[in-house]
Amino acid sequence: MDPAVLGRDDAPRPAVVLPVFEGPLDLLLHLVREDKVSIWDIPIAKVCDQYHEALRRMEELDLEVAGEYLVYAAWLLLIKSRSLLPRRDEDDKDPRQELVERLIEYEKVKASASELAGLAELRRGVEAVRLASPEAPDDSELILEEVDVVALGRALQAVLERHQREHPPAMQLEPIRFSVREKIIELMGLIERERSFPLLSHVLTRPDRLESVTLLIAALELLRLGTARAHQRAAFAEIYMTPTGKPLPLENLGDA
Amino acid sequence: MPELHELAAMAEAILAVAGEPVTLEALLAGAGEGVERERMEQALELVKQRHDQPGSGLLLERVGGGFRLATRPEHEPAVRTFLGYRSKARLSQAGLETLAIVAYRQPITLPEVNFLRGVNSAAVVRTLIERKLIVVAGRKQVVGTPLLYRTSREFLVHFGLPDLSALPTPEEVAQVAGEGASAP
Amino acid sequence: MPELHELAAMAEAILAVAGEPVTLEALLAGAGEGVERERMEQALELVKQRHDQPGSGLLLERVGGGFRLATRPEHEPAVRTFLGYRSKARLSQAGLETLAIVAYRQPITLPEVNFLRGVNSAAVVRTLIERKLIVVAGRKQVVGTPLLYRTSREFLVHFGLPDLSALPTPEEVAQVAGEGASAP
Repeated sequence: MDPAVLGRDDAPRPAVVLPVFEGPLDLLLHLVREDKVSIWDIPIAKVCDQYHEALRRMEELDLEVAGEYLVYAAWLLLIKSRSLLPRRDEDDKDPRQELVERLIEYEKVKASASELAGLAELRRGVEAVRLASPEAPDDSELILEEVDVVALGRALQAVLERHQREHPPAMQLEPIRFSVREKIIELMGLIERERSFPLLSHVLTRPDRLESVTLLIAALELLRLGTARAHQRAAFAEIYMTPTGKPLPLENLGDA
Repeated sequence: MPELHELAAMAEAILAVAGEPVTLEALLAGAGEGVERERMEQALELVKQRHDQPGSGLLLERVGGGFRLATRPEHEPAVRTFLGYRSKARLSQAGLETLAIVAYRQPITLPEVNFLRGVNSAAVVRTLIERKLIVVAGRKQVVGTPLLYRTSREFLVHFGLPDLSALPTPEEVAQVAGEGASAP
Repeated sequence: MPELHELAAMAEAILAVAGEPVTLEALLAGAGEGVERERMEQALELVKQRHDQPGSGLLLERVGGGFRLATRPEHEPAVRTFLGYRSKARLSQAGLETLAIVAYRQPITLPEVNFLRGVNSAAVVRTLIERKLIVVAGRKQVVGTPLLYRTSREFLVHFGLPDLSALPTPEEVAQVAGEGASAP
């Protein structure tokens, strides 16, 4: 929305077209200066109207900014209500005092800001002479004095990000905790001791799934080698393993 | 012992390569032993005078705690056309106010800036950091240990100030502002 | 139509910010319309003559299809000495990275720094020790017992921190100087 154009509705509008304000303090200062309102006698209703107008003109209601205006409006109301009460004693500060101080301080800030703007204007076109020199290091060197914690923190972030790019996380391989060879020997031992070994109950009660899988492979391996037999009465029933009497060919087991 | 104009030439060569303010100490270091401060200052005065003659496109300025060789402002259109940059973005009102607060009250925290301006200035402070006009000067030892900000050397260069003491005093500023206000 | 000495000044300003050879065409473009080649060449001759006077540390040379402003060779030793002096108050990008790693991961060994940076940082670590920003903090009890490094007192003073716990977290850094800072 063009800030110079006010709404088309017929509601009465303040006579002044408000310039863009930096916030409630700025607006208040503007009213005091432009409308020649006494800094000690700020018309609360008028200011609140102006605050409302400033908020209305925001293209989108920014809650934070609205909050800032509200805080000042509330403060003005507080000052007004206090000034209506009789002061208890001489030591009581004038409730307007702090606001006046804030306005005076802010006015100084604005004056310094326009002073700086003037200085910058004089500097347009003043560019550093920088002739090439074979000895001169590249521009990436920083003036130590000007390096702050922000630069430090950013440098760390950059290093860590680069490191991560160059060292993508490796595929997670579980360490081999159980070998088939080991399980074959272990299982054959159990079969020979028990003579009729309940394979399923054993496999299904292992705490580690990888161990269960290894055990099953070991059992199949024992059947293939002919060192054990498997019996099952019905589907899903217990599988019993019994020794055939053929010795385990230890040297052919491999290391898997 | 070099002649004064030789010393001036040497100082000019150093300044031309430096590309930024050079302290008197650094110039003396470059010149080698046996050159006194006063003599170096005389040599710099000579450099300055030479560039203040018509025909020079440069000037010697005292800025950012040192001496700097820079282009004369009147050549801004030509330099800009040549470098092809868009005219450097001027600082916004919010930027100038925040910078003024930091400049005069440094080191200062964000909550203090917010208090003085009556609005949250976090985004403005971020921009000023991006533009290298302010830097973090540590932490304030109060609840929440907020970061403290100060103006940088780039700030001095940007505004053409030799050092912070060259900032116009608040009284001087008030006077200028007062004059402005009384104008019709 | 600018005076010849004005044109010379303008050409000098352009050459001074270019830092590298500039073609006659680029100079003419910078000067704007209505300046003829011959006139620009005359102006450049003026620049050359001015710098051939005693007291100038620069010279105008014709190189590779263009013109270049450069320092006079006789000042090379002074320029080199100056640059060496200045580099003592500087920190390279590698130095900043290494300092950041030591600051946030201390105590840390050189191999660990190398691993994070991806390059050997022995020389950088040495420089940081010379600048008194980091110090040796004993040896790590692993194979080879490498030296451990940590930041110094001077480090804390430089960054205005009461202790290491005051270093900003990555989140805080992003907040203070995040991307997406508002337009100035």
